[in-house]
Amino acid sequence: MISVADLLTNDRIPANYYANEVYVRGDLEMGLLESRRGDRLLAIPETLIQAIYAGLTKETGQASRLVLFNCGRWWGKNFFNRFRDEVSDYYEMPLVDMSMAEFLQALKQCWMTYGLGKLDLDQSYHHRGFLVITTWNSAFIRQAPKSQLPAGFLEAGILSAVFSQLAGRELHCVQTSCESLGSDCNRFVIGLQKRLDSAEAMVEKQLDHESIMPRLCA
Amino acid sequence: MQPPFDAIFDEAEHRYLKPDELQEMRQYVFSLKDRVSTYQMIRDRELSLMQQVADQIQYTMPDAELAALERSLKNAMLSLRYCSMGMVLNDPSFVQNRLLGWLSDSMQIHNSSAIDRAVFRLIVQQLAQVLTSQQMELFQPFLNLAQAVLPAPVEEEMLTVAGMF
Amino acid sequence: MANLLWSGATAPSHQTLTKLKNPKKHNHYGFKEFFQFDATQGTIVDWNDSQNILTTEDFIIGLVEGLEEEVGDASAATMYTIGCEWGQKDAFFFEKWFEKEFDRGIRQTNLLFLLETWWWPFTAQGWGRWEIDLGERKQGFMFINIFDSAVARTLGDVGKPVCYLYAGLFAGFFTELVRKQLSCIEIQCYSMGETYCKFLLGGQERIDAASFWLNEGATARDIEKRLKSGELR
Amino acid sequence: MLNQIQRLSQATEGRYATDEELSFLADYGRSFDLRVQTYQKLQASEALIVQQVQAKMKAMDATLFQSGQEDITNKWKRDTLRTFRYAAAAMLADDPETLRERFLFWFQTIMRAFGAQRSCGVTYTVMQEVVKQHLIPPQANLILPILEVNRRMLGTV
Repeated sequence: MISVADLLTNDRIPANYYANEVYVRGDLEMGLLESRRGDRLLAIPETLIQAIYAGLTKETGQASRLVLFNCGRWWGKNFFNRFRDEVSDYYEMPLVDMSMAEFLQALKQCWMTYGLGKLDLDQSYHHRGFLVITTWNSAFIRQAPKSQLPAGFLEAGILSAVFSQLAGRELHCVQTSCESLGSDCNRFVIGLQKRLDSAEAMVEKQLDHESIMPRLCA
Repeated sequence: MQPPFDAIFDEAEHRYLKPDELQEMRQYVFSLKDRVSTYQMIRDRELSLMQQVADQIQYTMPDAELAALERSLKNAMLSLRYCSMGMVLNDPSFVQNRLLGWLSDSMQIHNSSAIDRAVFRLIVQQLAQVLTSQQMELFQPFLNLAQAVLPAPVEEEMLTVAGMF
Repeated sequence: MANLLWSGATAPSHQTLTKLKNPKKHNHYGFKEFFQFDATQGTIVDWNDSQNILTTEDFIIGLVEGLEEEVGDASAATMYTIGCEWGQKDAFFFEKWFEKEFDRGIRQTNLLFLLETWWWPFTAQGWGRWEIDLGERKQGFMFINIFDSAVARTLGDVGKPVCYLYAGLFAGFFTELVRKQLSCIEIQCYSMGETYCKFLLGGQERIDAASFWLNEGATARDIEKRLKSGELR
Repeated sequence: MLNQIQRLSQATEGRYATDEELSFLADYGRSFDLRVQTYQKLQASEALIVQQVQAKMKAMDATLFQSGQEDITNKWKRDTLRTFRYAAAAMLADDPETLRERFLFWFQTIMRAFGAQRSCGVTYTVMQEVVKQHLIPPQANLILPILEVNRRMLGTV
């Protein structure tokens, strides 16, 4: 028999930790933003995003992609650690014990509340050792300088860090489709570095996601 | 509609509220007594009400997985909590922003529409016994918001002549 | 720059009820009015229709670390360049939204009001509060204080100025605003154990002098004194 | 109210509010009619109040309406009217917090930039005296604390 009283934790039912009205707090007296746990937040406007691209291109040329990827990795690692602490405290359950569906639901909400856009997981290549993350509405991709190649370096860095932390082993991430190139969404393939090398080469040759995946899995 | 107090500051520097705007506020403020007592009623009867729902749902859906039932009951309780607060504040956007996105996501992930629908049906039945019709009238619009995001039941594909070949 | 950018046809815009009802009533001073979260698209748009993302301070460290790996010590100069680009782009952006919001040109507006209006979004975006001292502008320089610098607070006590991003932002913005090449240097920093960060803005000659004195161990107060007495190295 | 409502809805996330947490709603309901009366009284007397404040200030110190050589009476009037209206709104909503958040933090930066703290200090002190003469004590008790918030936020260095 189900006892309804047992379904409650201290009279509370946890739901969406990342509801934006609760998660983000502004203090205009100090000019500060913070999360509900008290971590300082910064809002990065379009002009700064454009400036990051322009400044990096000016000073580092081609290396700017790598700088952004590394920045994403650095940030992503901290992002994940914070996410893990926030979520496991809130749901009173270690992240490793959460179901994939619940983990993903929290990650999606977190991603949205940070204004990073929408995110989803495509598990159809899971058995081949790859995860595919799809995203929409990325401000970094919207503002990227025009190029023949996918532009989500920052996101690729973040996602590689997040899933490396989650898996407990070093994983790489390659973007195989991009809204800036007219795709319906951004697709990021996550897997072991050596298994993704060929994907990187195929992206350089401007193959699309549908052509890359079967070859990667062959 | 806009939450009752938002409008006060919106144009504060340009004009004062008009008599009809003040009247609208007055109506809300004087409805607060009923809103709060309805809230208290739902709050205080939550456990017994939901326990009855839980007993009935186990009876009507004996084959359903226990975990799935529990999850649906939890989501329903959560909805009751958010919707009743939305009623106190007379603010549908509160329910929209704080509950609905997350709720519909959760229901889709767990593909639990049949159970969710049955649970909600039972809740409405139970509420009708606990609340007066006036209280139900206050609460119903907010409950409807949550019910509106329940995924439609999956219809079995009907074979038609057009689909034969 | 516009032609270098890919702008999606569906770029989000700020559409709150307040704004729809009062498109001309600049009632955006509050945090809730300034940002509009779209919980179905996962976007944040500010009052001036700029899409924002939230980060933690690690984002700035990540950028500095990422740069150090690639360009070593030149990372400071790169952060300054990014700041300059930011200030320059923001000057254009500001001019546009100011005129739309207040129905008058930025050059027909009281300077003090104009500058506070420029910084207000940064306050809402979490970049800290500022204080601007225009007392010496006739002599060709001025000071800006920043409380709670996002950069310095993050990096902690490292014993030297670190807020190159802010310095660049001021240099870029004021260069566009006054249409004269200006530079900026941080002469006192939270990460040197001070309670706030202080920036000097002026022509290259003065900034070079300040930089020289700073290297010789001068304090912000020394530098201020020497500049006010008209000294140039 | 906006601020209290927001705090209520944040604090009770995922649970029900207690009777104690809900009590401010009933308190507000009891004061509402008086608030509306006061609000409408302030609206009707707005021009006169501002005029009387101006006259009193001029008698005290005419330089308060001067910035260097410039006569800033009109500017003062605009600013004072605006702040007065926000104060009336905050009184109606019983919400000094939202007043700070949506208006005063911003307006403070402008007043400081213009070095208008002394003038603001006098304005909102004198305004409290003047307003008192237009209202009965229970009404005055609602608006005076808000005017004091204005004075503290805008009139101190």
